[in-house]
Amino acid sequence: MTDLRADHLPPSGAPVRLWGRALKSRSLVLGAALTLIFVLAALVSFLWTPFDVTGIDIANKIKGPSARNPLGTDHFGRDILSMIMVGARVSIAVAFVAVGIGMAFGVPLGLWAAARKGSLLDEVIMRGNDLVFAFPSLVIAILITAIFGPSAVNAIVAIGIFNIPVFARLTRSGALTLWQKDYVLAARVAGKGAARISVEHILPNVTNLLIVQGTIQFSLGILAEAGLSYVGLGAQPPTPSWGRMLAESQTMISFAPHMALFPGLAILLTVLGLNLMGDGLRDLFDPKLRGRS
Amino acid sequence: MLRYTLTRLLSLAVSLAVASVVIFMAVEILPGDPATLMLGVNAQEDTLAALREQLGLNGSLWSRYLSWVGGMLTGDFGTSYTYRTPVAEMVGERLWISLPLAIYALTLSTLIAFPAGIWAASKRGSAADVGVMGVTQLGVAIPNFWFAMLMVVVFAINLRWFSAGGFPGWDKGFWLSMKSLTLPAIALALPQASILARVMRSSLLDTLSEDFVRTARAKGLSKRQALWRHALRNALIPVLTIIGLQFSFLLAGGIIIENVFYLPGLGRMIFQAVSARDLIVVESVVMLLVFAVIAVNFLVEISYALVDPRLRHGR
Amino acid sequence: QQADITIGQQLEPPHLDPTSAAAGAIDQVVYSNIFEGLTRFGPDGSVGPGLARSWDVSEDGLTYTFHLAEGVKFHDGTTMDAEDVVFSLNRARAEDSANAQKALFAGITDVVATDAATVTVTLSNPDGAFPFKMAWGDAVIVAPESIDGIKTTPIGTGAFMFDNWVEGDRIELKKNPEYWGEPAMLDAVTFKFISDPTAAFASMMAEDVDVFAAFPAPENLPQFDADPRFKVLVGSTEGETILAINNKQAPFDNVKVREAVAHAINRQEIIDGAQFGYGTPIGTHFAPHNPDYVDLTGQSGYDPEKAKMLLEEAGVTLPLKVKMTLPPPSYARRGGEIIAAQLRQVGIEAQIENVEWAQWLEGTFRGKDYALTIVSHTEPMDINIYARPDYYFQYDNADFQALIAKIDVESDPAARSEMFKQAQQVIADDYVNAYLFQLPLITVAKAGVEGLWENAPTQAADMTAVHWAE
Amino acid sequence: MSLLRIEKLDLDIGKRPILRDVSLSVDPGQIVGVIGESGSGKSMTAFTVMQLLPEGAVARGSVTLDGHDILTLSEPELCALRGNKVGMVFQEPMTALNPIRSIGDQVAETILIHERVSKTEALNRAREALARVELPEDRFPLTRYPHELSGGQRQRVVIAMAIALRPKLLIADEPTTALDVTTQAQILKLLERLVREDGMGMLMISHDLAVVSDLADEIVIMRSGEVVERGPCPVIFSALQHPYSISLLAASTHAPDRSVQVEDTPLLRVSEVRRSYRTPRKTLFGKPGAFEAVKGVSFDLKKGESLGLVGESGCGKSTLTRAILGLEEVQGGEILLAGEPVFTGHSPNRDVRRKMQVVFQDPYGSFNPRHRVDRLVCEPFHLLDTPPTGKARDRAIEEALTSVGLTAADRYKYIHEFSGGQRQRIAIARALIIKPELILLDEAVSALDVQVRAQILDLLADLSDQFGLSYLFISHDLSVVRVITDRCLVMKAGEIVEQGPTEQVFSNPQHPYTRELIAAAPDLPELA
Ligand SMILES: Nc1ncnc2c1ncn2[C@@H]1O[C@H](COP(=O)(O)OP(=O)(O)OP(=O)(O)O)[C@@H](O)[C@H]1O
Ligand SMILES: Nc1ncnc2c1ncn2[C@@H]1O[C@H](COP(=O)(O)OP(=O)(O)OP(=O)(O)O)[C@@H](O)[C@H]1O
Ligand SMILES: [Mg+2]
Ligand SMILES: [Mg+2]
Ligand code: NI
Repeated sequence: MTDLRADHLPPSGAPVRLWGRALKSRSLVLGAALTLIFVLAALVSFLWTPFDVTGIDIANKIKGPSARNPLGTDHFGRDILSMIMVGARVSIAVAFVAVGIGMAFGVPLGLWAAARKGSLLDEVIMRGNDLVFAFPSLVIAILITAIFGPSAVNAIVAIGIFNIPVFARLTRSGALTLWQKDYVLAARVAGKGAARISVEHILPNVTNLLIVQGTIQFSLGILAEAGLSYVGLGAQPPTPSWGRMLAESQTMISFAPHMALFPGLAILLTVLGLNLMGDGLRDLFDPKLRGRS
Repeated sequence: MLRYTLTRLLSLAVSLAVASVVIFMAVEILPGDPATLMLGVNAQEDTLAALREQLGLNGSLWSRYLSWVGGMLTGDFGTSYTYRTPVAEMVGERLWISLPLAIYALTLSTLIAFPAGIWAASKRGSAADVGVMGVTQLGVAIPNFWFAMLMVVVFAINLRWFSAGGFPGWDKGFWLSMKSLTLPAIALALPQASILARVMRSSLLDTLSEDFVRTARAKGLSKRQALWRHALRNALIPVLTIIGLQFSFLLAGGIIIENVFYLPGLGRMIFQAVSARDLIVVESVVMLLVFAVIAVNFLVEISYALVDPRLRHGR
Repeated sequence: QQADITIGQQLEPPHLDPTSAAAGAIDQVVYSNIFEGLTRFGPDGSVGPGLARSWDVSEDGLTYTFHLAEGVKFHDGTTMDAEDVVFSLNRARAEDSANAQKALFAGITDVVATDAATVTVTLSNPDGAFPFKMAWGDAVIVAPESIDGIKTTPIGTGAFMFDNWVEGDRIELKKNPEYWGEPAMLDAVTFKFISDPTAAFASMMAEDVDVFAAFPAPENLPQFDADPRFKVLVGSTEGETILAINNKQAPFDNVKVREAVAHAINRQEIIDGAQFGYGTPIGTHFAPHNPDYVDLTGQSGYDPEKAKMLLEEAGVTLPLKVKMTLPPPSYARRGGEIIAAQLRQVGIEAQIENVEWAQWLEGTFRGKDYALTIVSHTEPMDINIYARPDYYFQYDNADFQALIAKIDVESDPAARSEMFKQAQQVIADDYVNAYLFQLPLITVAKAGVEGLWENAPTQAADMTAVHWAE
Repeated sequence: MSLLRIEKLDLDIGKRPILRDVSLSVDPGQIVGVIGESGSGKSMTAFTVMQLLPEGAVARGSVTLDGHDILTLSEPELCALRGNKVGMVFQEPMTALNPIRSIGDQVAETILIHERVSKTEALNRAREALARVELPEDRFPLTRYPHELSGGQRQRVVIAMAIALRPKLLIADEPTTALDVTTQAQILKLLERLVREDGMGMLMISHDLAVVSDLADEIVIMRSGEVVERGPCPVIFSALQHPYSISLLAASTHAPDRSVQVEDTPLLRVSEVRRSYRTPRKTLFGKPGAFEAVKGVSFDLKKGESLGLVGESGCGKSTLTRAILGLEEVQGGEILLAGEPVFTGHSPNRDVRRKMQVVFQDPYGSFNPRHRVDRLVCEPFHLLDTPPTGKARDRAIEEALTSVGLTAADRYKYIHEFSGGQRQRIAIARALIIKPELILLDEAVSALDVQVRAQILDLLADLSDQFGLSYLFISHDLSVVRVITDRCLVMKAGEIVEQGPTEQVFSNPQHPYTRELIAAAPDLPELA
């Protein structure tokens, strides 16, 4: 007879309390706010930007922040604020789709492996994951873009591939503990098959894990996209991208630091926001881990 | 232990075999002809054909794969198309920069992360904890190449404490070489240290809340003693995993940083080899890196067994 | 007195044999430092005596007799004589030769060592430019004894000898004490390879290198100019930077459309935006510093209205979407963005595709799968490429081809000059490509370095006369 | 003077009051038993004495141990006390030991912390301590690691650590809760022996009245942070004052009324069932081994009968349950329900499955936390070819919920809004909804407090009367099996060693193992 009352997972079906707690979490609120700013900037950029980001205005090149251009202009006289807004679009889209790819392939694989734990299939899936992990990601990204040409789409693929094992592992380990649960046994007693159980019982209960990891992968995706763009393998001009803005500003950093400062800060703050949000969400979903990581 | 090791070794071999096929195929479909690149725009068709023959680019897929793999097994990694020197030699030279850099960065990150993580965990919830965690949040979020750029501006261009990049060579003196690796190592170590500190802290908090720590406290150990004697070693497993991952990442992942500091390391060699279509170099070096990662993971797993007696006796 | 120097350059040579690869980085290191040819380029682009102290041309222009310098030794101690010249030229023109500029030797029918110090070359056609051709890095004299190791340990006759190569980082040369001519003024030269423009700037600023040849970031020049520690040398190169047009691809097969492109482009804006003001506008494929140069920039002046009109006349439906491939150098990447913006003003949507050199060579240059591309043609006197209909811009004009054929066999300087001018006019009239600017050679050096080449008639960093000021 | 005296102890964690006005005392050589339901503050009382409280805990009042006022001592002084003057044994032996240090090391550490002795000397004394807890060195060398020991043996190591320095007070917080009855009996005997030998005082915490009453000289009953009753044992049982203690005692001995007619037709027939698991290969290329968890088990369960199955942890009870439910294929034998096999070919037989349902032990893990009660309860409908929909479904849900004593409105709630007992009711409702003939109860009441347990037992008795249900009642708790079953099977290491009518098995056990089991089970004192 054991005491099972202590510290049980909080019920996920209490939306009101969840919101209440969410608003109290400092890192969650701060993180969500930062993320929101950039998401909003990206959304607004579809409708309006202070200046046309493809419009080149050499006469106005490399101007520091001013009333006209709050964040200054770049070496082609483009407005940096506008570019950061449109760049947010690219960064967020690339990271988002890459996470989507990771989840779309990783989650089913993880569920499948967990449902057949110990089988050859499980072994193959997990070893396959290890193998993907073993490849140096940036090198593979370089190869992919060398084969298919640099573009935002290929950056997505390159980043997405490395998200697959992350989600597959997470899902599998989460699912494995869930498969031990009595309610899964109950579902089996009710004659439900592995596929059905995976969808009905396992998947909904790993979503918290997935959301938390998703935010973290999202932030890593933004960093990765910036890195790829920085070496010229990301979105192609004239589409602005934060990483490329940094690369282009690099030679000018000593006399036009604003060109490097603002895109760098944009990356930093977005990633920071997402990480804080991820931490906050983890605490929210799993109070046992509060303040752990 | 032996069984454990053998099983791991077997799956290691299978992984490597699969990896070799994947790499070979990927490199095969790389567009761009090395011969054209070497001879430039005015080259004539017959000259190109002669060069291709020389480079051994004309054999069948299968025979080229076999000779590549066969060569590697006997320690022959082929000859670079562009440099015309054995790949093994080139790798050897580059490794003398990449490896020390990786070790340097890893040492730095460990030296920063361990105390920070342990301190934060032991002062959980205090201002120190919040402060350390805040800094690591920043460290994780900062793009390391941007950080590197800022460091170059400050320390190399303005203060002139360090050179802006490049590598003098070990023969020019150990300290001089270490000095030139310092900024790159810091740039690489910062995000890694942040991640490691966070993992260290959370893993330590996990073990600190384990029953056996309470048992230790009931024996009369102070908090510090319980942490050092009981929690720390148990907390090490996830930390080891991360260190393993980081090491393999650092070995190849410094590409961008190597570019910023123009260090002739392995990462930059691949980068250049890809753009020069030096296929054999790309293949062999990527394979080598994959091998390194798998081998490091293997060592990490073996070291788990050293830390944790439960693994020593076979699972 | 400092007697060594460190030179930064962007590209590292793949190997050190200038006679079997196109890489300019090889010449940059070895040309006239390690290897010498029969003739050589001077700093102003003129062709002067090299290992051949003088030469005679027969009446019919078909036979060249070169008189070699005496007492020349290779760095390994073997003597350089007529046999080595025969070997070198025959090797370059052989069936299985891997020489990247094999065309230079195409006119040779025979090479004979008349005696130890005399070589007679027989040509199939008279060729006034033969001494010029022999000045190229691809035509340097090598020895059969050391040919096997040439790629890693080059053995030449120059004022410097190869010392050490740390791959990926640097190549070191040292003074050749037994040099046959005027000895080098430095004891050692280190070429350091710094591909990244930022790193180039930083290394200069941190004084890690003394000279940076072909400095890649013109945006930083004002800072060097303002800094008394440094000086900036702006010279000219043979690099005509052009927006190449695929003349066979519709609608660019219509000269009106090409003319429209030419008028849509604002050269000054490109020079300001991509080159930070460094570069001379050109209106045809010819180097402005050449005495035969004709300034035709007015013919393709910036006039977007005219461009629009021409497009309308040509019946092009706008917006016109075309592919523009851009190789890695910053003049192409930056210039491409500006040109794309300018073309957009007249209704042409140029879709940028950034490619590496390998892809550019395969897809654009050989595959001709492009509409527009930007590249700098750095070979000297290369207007003759317009006579090759299979060349990547696929310009096929029989009259022009005939004209070039005539130039090739003409040895009267005045007549040649006249014909060159004519050729420039033809391609400008046909708007084969849009001509942008002549690529400048920007050298940044410590204030005390003297004797550097200001211009680059060929890719070279001739260090023989370089020294530190007293 | 008493060894430990707790007076007017109040404890808050954060802002939450945990203990209120707790007073108790332990004299040298005395065993004081503390009992109470889960969450009543037993452990917190113990931790207050050790000063190992969770962060944010504030204690007021006084706690005097051997003349020291614990609440005013500094941390170093407390460290000097812990393990030296007072030792503690915990509930969960599986996690109480550091998995990566050898047992000798861990026991020796207690000595090294408090006394300036050499490592060898400490190890010698650790060897002695381990011998005292009946882990002689020849069979249990000091270099063993915890994972190489069973639960009972680990608990002995923990005890060795606690008594290595012969402390004056030993605190044992549910030291046997996680152990089998037979092991429990051994550990309790060991503790008693050590206390008597050393003249230690012992604070013995348990939620099981029977365990404490066997052992304790004095008993303290707690409820929601307060001491409700205190007195010498066993006198106290006959003079209980507080209504809570009275109901607690009543619940512990509660036997539900059952009046079901057992028919003579066998409902479930298990014959010669074998179930083996594959074990990992011993060598890399060797054959995988096999472990027989169930070795040829045969029995019948009659219609309307409540059949008990008792046995120690790991003897194969759950494995057998899964086999009966048709969740896993068996390697031999046959399982027939109402004459039909649960397995036809290699797939489970849906027709047969419909006739039986199951209730599991853990009321918290048995439900998907994301579903509402109605959806949870309906899950077995999946077995029906034409599950009821709309109104019929609603009616079925309501019926099931009301028959287990919940209300129809509860169907809209989520599972976290229910207590453990209520959850177990919902689990029963889920089992009932497709009107099965047989319900398997795998430790269905083991996780519940006594009073809740009594209610659930009543409910089960009620339902079998009402619906003519048959039960296969699996438990390691003999007292529960005794009151709810008609017939009983005793299982050991995958085999049924004894079966017969429950009363007969209990009063006149035949097999030595059964006898051992019954002897080990703690009893409440016979009350006047
Ligand atoms: N770390 C903690 N933080 C806050 N409250 C706690 C903590 N640990 C226990 N509690 C609360 O203190 C109260 C008393 O808990 P305690 O562990 O003493 O109960 P118990 O009587 O030992 O129960 P059990 O029989 O289940 O072990 C409970 O209400 C519990 O929720
Ligand atoms: N999936 C499995 N693989 C291998 N062995 C198993 C597996 N499941 C159970 N066993 C072993 O079979 C034996 C019987 O296990 P089972 O769970 O049936 O015991 P139990 O009597 O229900 O015990 P408890 O009272 O602890 O629940 C145990 O020794 C256990 O270790
Ligand atoms: Mg307790
Ligand atoms: Mg069980
Ligand atoms: Ni040219």
